[in-house]
Amino acid sequence: GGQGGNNAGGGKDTFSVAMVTDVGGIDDKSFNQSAWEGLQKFGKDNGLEKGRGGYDYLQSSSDTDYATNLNKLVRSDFDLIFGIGYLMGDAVKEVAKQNPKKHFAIVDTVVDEPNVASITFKEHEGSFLVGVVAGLMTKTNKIGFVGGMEIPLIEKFESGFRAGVKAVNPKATVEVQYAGAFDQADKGKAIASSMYASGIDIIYHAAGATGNGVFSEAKDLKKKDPNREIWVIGVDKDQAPEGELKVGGKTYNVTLTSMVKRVDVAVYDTAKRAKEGDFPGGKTIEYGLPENGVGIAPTQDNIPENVLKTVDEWKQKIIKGEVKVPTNRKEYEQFAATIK
Amino acid sequence: MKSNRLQQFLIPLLAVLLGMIAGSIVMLASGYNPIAGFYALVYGAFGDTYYIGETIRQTTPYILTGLAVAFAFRTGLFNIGVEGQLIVGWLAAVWVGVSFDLPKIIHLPLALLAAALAGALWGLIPGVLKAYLKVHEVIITIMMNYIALHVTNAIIRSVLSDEGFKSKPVKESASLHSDFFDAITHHSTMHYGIFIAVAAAFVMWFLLERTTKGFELRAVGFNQHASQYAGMNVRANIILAMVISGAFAGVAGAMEGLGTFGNISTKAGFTGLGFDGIAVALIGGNNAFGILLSALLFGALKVGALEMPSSAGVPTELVDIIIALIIFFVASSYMIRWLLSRWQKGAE
Amino acid sequence: MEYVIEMLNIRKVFGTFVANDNITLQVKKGEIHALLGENGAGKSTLMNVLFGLYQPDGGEIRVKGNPVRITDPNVANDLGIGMVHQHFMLVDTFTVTENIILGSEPTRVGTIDMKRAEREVRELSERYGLAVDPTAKIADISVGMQQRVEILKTLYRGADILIFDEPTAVLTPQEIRELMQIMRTLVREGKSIILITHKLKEIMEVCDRVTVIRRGKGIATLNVAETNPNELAALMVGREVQFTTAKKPAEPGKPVLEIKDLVVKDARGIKAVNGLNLTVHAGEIVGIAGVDGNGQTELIEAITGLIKAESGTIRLNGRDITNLPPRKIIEAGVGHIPQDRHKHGLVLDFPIGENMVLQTYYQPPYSKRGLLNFQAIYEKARQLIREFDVRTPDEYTKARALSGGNQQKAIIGREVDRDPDLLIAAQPTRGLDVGAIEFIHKRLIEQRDRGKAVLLVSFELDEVMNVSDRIAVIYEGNIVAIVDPKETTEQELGLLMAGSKRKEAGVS
Amino acid sequence: MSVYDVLQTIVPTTIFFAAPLIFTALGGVFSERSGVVNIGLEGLMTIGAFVGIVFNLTFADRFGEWTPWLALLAAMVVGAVFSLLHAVASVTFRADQVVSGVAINFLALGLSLFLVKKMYGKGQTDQIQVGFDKIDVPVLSDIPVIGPLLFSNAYAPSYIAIALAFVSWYVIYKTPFGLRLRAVGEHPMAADTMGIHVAKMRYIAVMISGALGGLGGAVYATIISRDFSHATISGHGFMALAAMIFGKWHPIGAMGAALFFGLAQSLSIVGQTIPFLKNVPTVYLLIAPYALTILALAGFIGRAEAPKAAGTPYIKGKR
Ligand SMILES: Nc1ncnc2c1ncn2[C@@H]1O[C@H](COP(=O)(O)OP(=O)(O)OP(=O)(O)O)[C@@H](O)[C@H]1O
Ligand SMILES: Nc1ncnc2c1ncn2[C@@H]1O[C@H](COP(=O)(O)OP(=O)(O)OP(=O)(O)O)[C@@H](O)[C@H]1O
Ligand SMILES: [Mg+2]
Ligand SMILES: [Mg+2]
Repeated sequence: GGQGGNNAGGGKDTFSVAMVTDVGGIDDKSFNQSAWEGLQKFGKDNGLEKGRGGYDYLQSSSDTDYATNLNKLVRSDFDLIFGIGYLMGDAVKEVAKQNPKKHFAIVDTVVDEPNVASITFKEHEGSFLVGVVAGLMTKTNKIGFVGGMEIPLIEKFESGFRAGVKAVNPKATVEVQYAGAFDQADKGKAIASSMYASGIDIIYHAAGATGNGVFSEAKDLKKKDPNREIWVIGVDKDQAPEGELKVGGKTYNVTLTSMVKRVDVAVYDTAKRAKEGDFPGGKTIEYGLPENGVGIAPTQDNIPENVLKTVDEWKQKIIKGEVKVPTNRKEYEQFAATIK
Repeated sequence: MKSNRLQQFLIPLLAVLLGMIAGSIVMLASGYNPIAGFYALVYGAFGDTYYIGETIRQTTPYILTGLAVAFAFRTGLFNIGVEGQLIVGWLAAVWVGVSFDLPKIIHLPLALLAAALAGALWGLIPGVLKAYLKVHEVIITIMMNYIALHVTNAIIRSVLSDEGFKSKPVKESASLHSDFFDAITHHSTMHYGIFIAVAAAFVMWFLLERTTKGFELRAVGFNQHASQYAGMNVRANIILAMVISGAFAGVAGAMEGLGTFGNISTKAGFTGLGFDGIAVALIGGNNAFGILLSALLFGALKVGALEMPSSAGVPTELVDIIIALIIFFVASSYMIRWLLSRWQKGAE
Repeated sequence: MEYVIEMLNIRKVFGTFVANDNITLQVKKGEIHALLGENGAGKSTLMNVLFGLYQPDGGEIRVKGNPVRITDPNVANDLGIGMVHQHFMLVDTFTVTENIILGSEPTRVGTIDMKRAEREVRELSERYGLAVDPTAKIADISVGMQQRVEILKTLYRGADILIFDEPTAVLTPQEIRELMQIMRTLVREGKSIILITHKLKEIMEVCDRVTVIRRGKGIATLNVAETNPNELAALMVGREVQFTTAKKPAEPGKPVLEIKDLVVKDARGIKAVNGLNLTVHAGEIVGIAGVDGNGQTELIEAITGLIKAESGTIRLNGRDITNLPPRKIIEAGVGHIPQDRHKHGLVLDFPIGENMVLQTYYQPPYSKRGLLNFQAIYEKARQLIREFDVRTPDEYTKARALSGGNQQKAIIGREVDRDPDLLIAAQPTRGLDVGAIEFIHKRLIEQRDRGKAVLLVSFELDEVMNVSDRIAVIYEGNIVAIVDPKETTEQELGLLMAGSKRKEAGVS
Repeated sequence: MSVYDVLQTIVPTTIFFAAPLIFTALGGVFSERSGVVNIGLEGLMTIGAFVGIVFNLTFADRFGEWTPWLALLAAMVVGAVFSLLHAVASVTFRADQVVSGVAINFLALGLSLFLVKKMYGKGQTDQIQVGFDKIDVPVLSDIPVIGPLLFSNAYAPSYIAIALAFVSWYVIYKTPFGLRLRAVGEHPMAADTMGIHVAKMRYIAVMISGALGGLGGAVYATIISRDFSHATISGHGFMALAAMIFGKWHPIGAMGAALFFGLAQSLSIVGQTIPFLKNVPTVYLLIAPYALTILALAGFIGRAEAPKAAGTPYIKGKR
């Protein structure tokens, strides 16, 4: 019914929480979806209902909608409001300043306001681990990396990944290409096609929907020649379902593994802390390997035991601080210099 | 004559109405409550001062992109490149906005001028190619859109940014931000740009309808041959038309850069403002006053749509459907005219 | 005698305007029947009804005695009616053959059998003496040739009743003679023809009977043998019409236009004007006579600055204006009534008032400090509309809505009003009725008498001979002779235009 | 990387990039040749992509290996039906054809996303499981040098696209239908006086463009993105429009232009791997395809004449 209006939020005894997605929406198979999963879990665990006074989300259809959507949630009186994605940083900052009594959280970037909790991930650490996998498993010593847009965030993936490869297999080369967009599957496919043709056998993508093209190319090649060793490393979520294919009744999967980024965990944690009165306002919480915020996906069928063991060793080294994973190209160069 | 005037207003109005009715049918057919849907839509656009502020903020760039498309149309050109011109205008405005320390009275106009010039430059290229080599402006402007997107991203990344993906905020002296609007609209992002947009509509009307140059531009737009016979410089006018159109688009970008966002971030894709501008211009009958109204309609639909999923459960895409239907009905004004004449005859 | 076509009490209404008011037209088998009337009298409308493009609002049509309903051109085709339209219905980018077979293409396994089609077209053209090249593109052939294609289109469909809507308006004298010949052949072959024309001479020459209409009403049907041009003109216009405009002898003054060794290339890079020399003095009308395509267009466009001259000089009042931009030339005092009024003369989507200042809009009083002064513009428009008798509902009406004659009057008004020292008039009376022609000729002579130079380019020998003080014959881009209209004959001019005889003397 | 290696990446990439554009641009050729400007190609591709994916997801179990082919067929049918809207508006209701085309684009995206949400409860579909296989054309792929370049590791629809360009050329230039189509687009009144039904021809042409646009979209989605979301078709229809104009409204020209776009795109990708280009900032490679197109047009293609009557509704009896 048309019950819209400001005062409908009514009596509030329960804790309510909501998020604003960026244009990807809650089923982008990426961080928006992951965040929503975390929020849903939080809702269920705390007996909340979807909607006003419980847990909810708003989807943005362009970047001009961020502030409007955040404000809508403020006006619906949610106790904690998440902005999902680095693009929303400015909007969260603005709205947080205007509503100093409200609590906000931002994912993937830092907003320096007392009522905002910033959640970032050490994607480089997770990428390092899948880099180790790739370095150990390549047959051709040629590995590919496909980035969406050339921005610092994606550079973290790239640098961590390359460092991981370098650490275990200094002879292997990593070919890096950027598609210039997160939504151009055709470009992703073309890049993958050219990479696989040049002898690359493993591609790690951090390219959103552009990555669909990478999977598509890998599966087509695999289907044509099931014996060929061809792999994709997924990103953000466990992308094993994307890699599945059947050839002559036999099931294959081109997804070697995925670098997962547990936005769900982070969202859940933050909501929980806020509910318990421990809202980390003004702080930046970095989710890395120790926090289980990033890591290698649970689907590991294609990875042999010994490789997994090596991965685990590196993981421990990183957690212990024995290895510092580079976050950008400059740091990578320094890191690479220490290997040889 | 009089009935023509009346029809000019009546037809878009009826088209909007028919679009809404058709939208209701779609909602009914897919199991939504159209009354709730439209209530949410209207509430989300005008329900209180905050929403009104947001609607006006969204209307602002639509006015300018609509003017850009319309100006080109009126001078016989089809500018699909408004999107790209807007992006470079945005970039230029922000660039000036962050790089100088000047008194507001100089800084803000300078930033706006930079945006207009950047958009104009982006229009100049297809204009020159059309004028001298007769290359179709549609292809060139499509290509220029992509170039604008990638080049702007690269510049943001390498020149303008501190964080790699976005610029610093523009200086206060170049900002369109309005404390006054902020206060009366409960922190909406509405900014002073709306005055600039409305002024631009006036400028376009005045330029085309009242000035000597406008006479020339329109004449060349309608009939290049006759214009040439009458001693007009056809090439110069084609180029000028694209340049002015691009300048409007560039200023639209400044609205985003100096007003709504106050900075510029790398873009994963087009803003859509430029493409929507085509529809705004056409619904507005390519006329300055009509564009003010159609931009408001667009702004309201877009902002109001955000309320539909949460309070009526209707997907925002429904608004795209309604917009499309309205455009169809406006386009098919012959049908409406025919219906009107039928109806009038029946009444007689 | 049996009628092949009977249009009885045909009525056609557009909105509230009655274009055809109970007109009756009866055409006998094997005759050439003329349909005569002023511009806008309703001739084309009547024929479009017969051809099925319009549905009549009243009346009856009988073909060979049978009542018929002609709902669209297909029906007309099936009844053996073919029409050659006033504005050619040809696809420019197609070949002659493609245009002719369009809609009834011979095929072989789904493919157009172009060989067979070309053969058929060639046979047809030979049979009726309509020489065309079946493989030529329409855009590349002359207007006269295009008209033959139009005729072939109807014959290809087996038409035996042919409608010609103003076929001679766009033809050169030579082509007109050929067309007359073709029509005679067609009638001999048993076809019947309805001919619309404003040229009374043509009616007298080839037609058997003539029906005159005026303002949508049928006035009379006469046997041509029993009438004369004066009577026809009076019937049609409703008053006496002078065919030769009275004028006093010219008093030429100083040279206004001086062209020396002018060379101009056409679009294809061929020298269309090739070392041409010509002088036009103040107070005289020089007529350029010539067959279409001998460099007339290029000559005019070079004088007006629309295309570049390769070499040579053009002087206006002693000042070199060669290759100046068009605006400078206009400002120097050149007026131009272009040949194609729709394409070059008017911005059809502008109000007629704004068309009146198409060259002068930027000058005071129409423009002040960059702003238009609409009051002054429409003031001027009202004045010109009054002076030049432009029939239009008002000065805000779009030029597109005016009839051809009135559009032409508007252009002439505009050009004459600027008072140019040199007025170039290209085909100024094409397609106009005798009344309008009389009006325009008077205006040209008036200009001359006011001491202006007039350069008239026309394919109508009558017009050139009546109006000009001197006639320059153009052939292959050169002035091959200058003759005095009082001392020459159409035959002599025709020969000169064909390039057969060169008069060395008198080329000034 | 040897030249041959470079070619081996460039050529197949070029062809697969081009295929959806070729289909769609051919559709544009039909429509505009009949005098109906079709800026709605983007929307027609969107509808095609949507139908292609949804059909595939729904019927993959029933039709097995045939699914993608049937999905293409379904996309063509729905595309043709959808384009009827454009035909009705711009032919019967004399709408401004550009306006109507813009409406098509809005409607296609809105409607298909709306339906996706209705049907799947989320903003994008799942991935399809049955796509087109990469094939080696028998015999031809064994030809030395060009065999591996042109006839290996390719998709059947790509060849169909190229073949269809020639078929379209034949239809438009060699058959009575084509002659009439072009006549209607150049001079509808002339065609009318020759007894050709202008409106009927235009309806047919627009529907062909709908079918081919739908096909282009479906091919894109099936081969490349394998799912449908708001981002699936993003600007490809406009590129097809550009290809049509670039190709001067000629089927072979449009195909050539589409291949040129594909080539430019794949050059920009391969460029990133060629050693001496490696240090060139990525942005130059990203804009290269578009800049190359502009240069090509300005340099040696130059003016293109649209069909004369394109964009104007035909009103009987009006001059
Ligand atoms: N489609 C139309 N709609 C409205 N009025 C029309 C239409 N066609 C013709 N008329 C009117 O009918 C009148 C007769 O037009 P028509 O074309 O038959 O004249 P005409 O005798 O052929 O003139 P001309 O000698 O110049 O060719 C015109 O003056 C015009 O007012
Ligand atoms: N579709 C139309 N709607 C309204 N009026 C029309 C239309 N078509 C023609 N007319 C009318 O027809 C008249 C023009 O007819 P007319 O036959 O006199 O012109 P014309 O002399 O044949 O022109 P042309 O120079 O093209 O030969 C104008 O008065 C115009 O108002
Ligand atoms: Mg007529
Ligand atoms: Mg006429």
